[in-house]
Amino acid sequence: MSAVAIAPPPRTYVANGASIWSWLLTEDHKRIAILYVITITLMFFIGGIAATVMRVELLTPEGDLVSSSAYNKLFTVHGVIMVWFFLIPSIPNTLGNFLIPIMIGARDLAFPKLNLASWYIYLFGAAFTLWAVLNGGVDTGWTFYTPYSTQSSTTHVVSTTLGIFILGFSSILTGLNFIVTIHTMRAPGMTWGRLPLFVWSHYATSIILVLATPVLAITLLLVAIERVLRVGIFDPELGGDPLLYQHMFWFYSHPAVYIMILPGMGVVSELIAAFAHKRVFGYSFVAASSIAIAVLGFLVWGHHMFTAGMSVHAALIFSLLSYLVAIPSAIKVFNWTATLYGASITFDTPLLYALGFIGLFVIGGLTGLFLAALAVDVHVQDTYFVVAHFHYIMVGGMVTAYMGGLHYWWPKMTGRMYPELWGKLAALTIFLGFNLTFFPQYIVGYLGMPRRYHVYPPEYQVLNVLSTAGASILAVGYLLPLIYLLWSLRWGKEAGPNPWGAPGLEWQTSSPPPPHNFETTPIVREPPYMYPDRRVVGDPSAHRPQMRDGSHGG
Amino acid sequence: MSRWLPLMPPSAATSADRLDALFLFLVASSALITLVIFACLIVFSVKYRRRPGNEVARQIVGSWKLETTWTLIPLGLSMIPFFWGATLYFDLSSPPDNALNVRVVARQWMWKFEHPDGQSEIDELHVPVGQPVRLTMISQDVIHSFFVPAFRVKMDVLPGRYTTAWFQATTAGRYRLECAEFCGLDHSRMTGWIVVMEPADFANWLATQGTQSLASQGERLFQQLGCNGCHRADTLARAPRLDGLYGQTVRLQDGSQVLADDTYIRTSIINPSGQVVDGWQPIMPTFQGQLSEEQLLTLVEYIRSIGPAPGAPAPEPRPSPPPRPPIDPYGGGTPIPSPLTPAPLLPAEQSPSPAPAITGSPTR
Amino acid sequence: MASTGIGVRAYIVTAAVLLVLTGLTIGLAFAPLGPWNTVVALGIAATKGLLIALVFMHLRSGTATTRLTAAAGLFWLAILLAGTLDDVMTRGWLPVPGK
Amino acid sequence: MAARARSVPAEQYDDLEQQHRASTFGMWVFLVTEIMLFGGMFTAYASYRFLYPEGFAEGSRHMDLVIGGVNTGVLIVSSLTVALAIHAAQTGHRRALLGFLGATIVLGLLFMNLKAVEYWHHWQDSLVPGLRFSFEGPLAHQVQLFFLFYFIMTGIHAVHLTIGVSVVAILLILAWRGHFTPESHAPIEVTGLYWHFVDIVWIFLLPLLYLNGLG
Repeated sequence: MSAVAIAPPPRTYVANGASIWSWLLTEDHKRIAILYVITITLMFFIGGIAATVMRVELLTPEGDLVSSSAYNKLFTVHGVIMVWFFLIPSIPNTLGNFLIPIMIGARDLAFPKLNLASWYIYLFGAAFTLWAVLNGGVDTGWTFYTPYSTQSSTTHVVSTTLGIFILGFSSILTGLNFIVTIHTMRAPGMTWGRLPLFVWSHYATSIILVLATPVLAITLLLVAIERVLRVGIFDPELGGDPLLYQHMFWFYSHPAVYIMILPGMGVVSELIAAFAHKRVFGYSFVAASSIAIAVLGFLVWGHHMFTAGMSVHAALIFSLLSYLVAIPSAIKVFNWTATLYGASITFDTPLLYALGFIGLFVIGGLTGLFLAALAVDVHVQDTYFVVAHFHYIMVGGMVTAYMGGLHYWWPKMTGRMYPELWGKLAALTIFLGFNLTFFPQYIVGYLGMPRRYHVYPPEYQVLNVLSTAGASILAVGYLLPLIYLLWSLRWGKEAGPNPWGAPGLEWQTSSPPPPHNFETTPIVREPPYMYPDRRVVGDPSAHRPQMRDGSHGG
Repeated sequence: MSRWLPLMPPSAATSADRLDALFLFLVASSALITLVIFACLIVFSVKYRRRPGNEVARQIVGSWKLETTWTLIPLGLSMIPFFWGATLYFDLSSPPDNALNVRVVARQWMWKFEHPDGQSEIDELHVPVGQPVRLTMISQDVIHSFFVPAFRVKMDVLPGRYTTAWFQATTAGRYRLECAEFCGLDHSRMTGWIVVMEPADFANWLATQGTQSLASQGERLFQQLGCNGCHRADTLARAPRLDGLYGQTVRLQDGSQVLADDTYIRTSIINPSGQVVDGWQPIMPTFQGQLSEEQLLTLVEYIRSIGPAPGAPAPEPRPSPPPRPPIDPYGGGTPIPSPLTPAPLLPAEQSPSPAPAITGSPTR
Repeated sequence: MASTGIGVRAYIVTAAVLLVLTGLTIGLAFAPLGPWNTVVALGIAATKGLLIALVFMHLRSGTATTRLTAAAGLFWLAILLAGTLDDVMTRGWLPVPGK
Repeated sequence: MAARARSVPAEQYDDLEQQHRASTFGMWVFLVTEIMLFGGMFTAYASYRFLYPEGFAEGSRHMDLVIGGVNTGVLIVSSLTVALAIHAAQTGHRRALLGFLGATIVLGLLFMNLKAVEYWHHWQDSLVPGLRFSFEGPLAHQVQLFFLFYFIMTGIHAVHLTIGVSVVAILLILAWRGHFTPESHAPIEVTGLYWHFVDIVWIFLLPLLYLNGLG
């Protein structure tokens, strides 16, 4: 606060124009991030409503609330909206957009106009998809498996896939922008070894965005062509191979899972460091494991196809490779845990989310190993076991990290503190509600309940009721932050530039930051996370670790 | 507990017990890892919370030793479920030779099963205890998936291509069959039952269902379509002989060799020019769209029935016969002969008999 | 602006070589080489692509980052091709339909 | 028309050097996405060519090798003119720059015209899947698959070339207005990278689509 009191009140990016056009035509990465926050929140609640109706329907084994056709459209809408219009852009386009230039000491991303364009492309793609949803929906599931999507479905497949095709360009431009920015826009002294882990994980995410999304684009284009022209690209009647579609789809969609978790890992690395008040243990291993995930993540898509009629040879190879990709994730978990050793931990809301993330990610990740084990996958593939697994990663992982990151950087983005008590209450509600929703799904999946079932055998009911009960708690958990965060915009306590006492560059500028992030370009002189060391306490000027454990240097 | 809140599905096949062992191993080891990590998180959180005397953290950069340890040990350990799972998967992919061969046709939204002797069932499959059952499956429309939780068996059923699954039931009873690949409107109602019976009961059940065998249905269709006009033993043959073919290796025009299995035979019927046998002209018309999957299955079953006797020595690749087919009877693209095409040149009773002594030797 | 170190002459010579290679690949396509036709044609195409990248696109004088980027594109394309064809080409290795 | 040289970097950059590095590197990253976009089609093509060698060879024999060959030459020469245009921009020869950009546009349009003629022949031969396709004989499905990939791959290539010609046309106008200097001409270099990439794609399309099944 003292810094703010001495300097004249800084002009913030928020105050930099108040008209609607100053927002809609802005090239400021921070304002674009806010635009994304608003749009993806909207999308999250659209997808959430679909999920809610589904969970209520599944209270009883009979299909008594909605028709089969409506149910099929509901899970498709839920999947399409949540995957492409919420999860993929969630952390990168909001927190990433806001923070990457600040964290590396740049005035903006390398291509600000492209950044704005990618938001409009996102809107355009969303418009296509929502048009399809409002005009009768689409019922193929988010995977658009052929030949159902090309020959059998009578719903709006083409406009939905075109919506996703368009959205893909938004993803590509965002990834391209991040990569170029991280390569060329770093402040003096900001070497690769000094990049915050949040930036490293976004760099890895961007690699996937740039390399995988074009394949999805061409695949969905082929589906649309087959459907419109009534020709056989994947249709076996005309010599096509439906498995080829699955290969090309999962070449994108498996790495896309890492698009949906890597940024969350980056957030958690920051949160653990900030509230342990400690350097991240094994910085270079955590950074390198992000890149390893980005590369290895491309080698394992076949494990979605073990029961699909793929050759046994390919299945064996993909299974082996699938185990490899688990290792870098494990490295991250071990390093986060080790970071807590010898720390000085304060339990603010963001840390609760971070700890929740680690717990849920461990469960979700380990059950991923079940799916990589060929014979086990045969039994649980396409059942609720898979549904539970990827919700542990995507909701338990990514959404939890997003909530944690949003709370941690909320004071930076808005200049206001959220109410701490409500924050903790919401974090706890989400954790409990989440586990009650999705843990029973592991069991019901192993029992043999296939996913995308509108009616189901009565012996699965008890577990489904538990799951629905959990979902209602979870819904409350997600509504709470929406309310108190909005409340804090007006009535929240002024945050000041650095409410957490964190050393990152984003905390060295005012809250909210000025339009070009820094008054003068910062010069970086030390590695990230340089918190005070107990062994030099009493000497406030020396914040460097005096002793190095092991031979590994930061 | 178990009836009100079941935790494991019933186990009614050899594959189920073997899989549960691996599954429980994974559950136990995952639980152990989870507990260790959670214990560390909780202990560290309590012990290193900020309090008087612990206002400042002890900065640790990292440790190569620890990093190497927790990279290599998980990598090594993960090879256990890989090899274990891969072995089971390989067995699940390799049906035994003595398996009962049941043909499965899936379509939106029903299952049709055909026993070797022609008994057919819809949404219900009767099988005996203790006998391996091999399913050769195909779909008439979109992708479905044959899933019996009690057997831990699942296999996608594709249009245009055969896939295989097998199981050996261990306990009599009724077990759920579910479609596990989303296939449209009534996907969740595309369910049925696998009825496992004691062998004697099964034999009784089969007897009450009596019907014409699949192979003989196929034989009749073979003649109706006029296939035997070209696929014949004498010098008028314009196409390779089919007796003794099944399970042999065939040399194709481009020099490659293929195994004459169900897929090959089906493909050769609907797309004859795709795999032209060495020494023959690509004159056969396509039967794509002319035959239902059930009809194709009967033809495949017929050609299988006139294959070499089980246990016959594996012969050399079938040689190409010297006489070249003189004419192209259809001129390429002419419509296929209707079932009313006159007089198959080979009388039915002279059609190749299954006796291996006459037809099994490919060297003739 | 960093000089590319490539002169007009180099461009013209490269273009001439590319044209010659085009003629060569078309001519060789009629040679009865069996499966080697494809190998030869793709080999020549790869040579031409490499020439364009090195000379016209200045990869020869480019930074390590640029080269790494170009190599990454090819590497990931190889992953996509290898993984997909690994399935397509090994179907039917087990004597069971669909395996 | 007053010369309006742009020698000030955009506000997020420190200097022109950084801006130039960012835009060149950005284009390379974009080209990697293009590799993957075409790569998806190449993968599908490769799978089907492996499954249906006869049909794909048969389809290839229906290609017009003269147009395909001439078009390859046209694109190679256009790559040369683009490279020379960049050279002219670097050395500040405005008239040469205008000439080479103009030549590039002409060659691009020539390619597209020849391509249109070829498409028209396929239309007359009823070889356009989904719109006008009739192929007699047992290989019909396979040949149709070949032509599907032919039209999708060359079609997307043509879309890329159209974009390229449009961008070069804009550059021509800007160059005419004296927008570029030896210090600041990144747009020309970046467009050149794109143009060369489109050329490389065609160099692979030629053997895959035209030169199969002739030997």
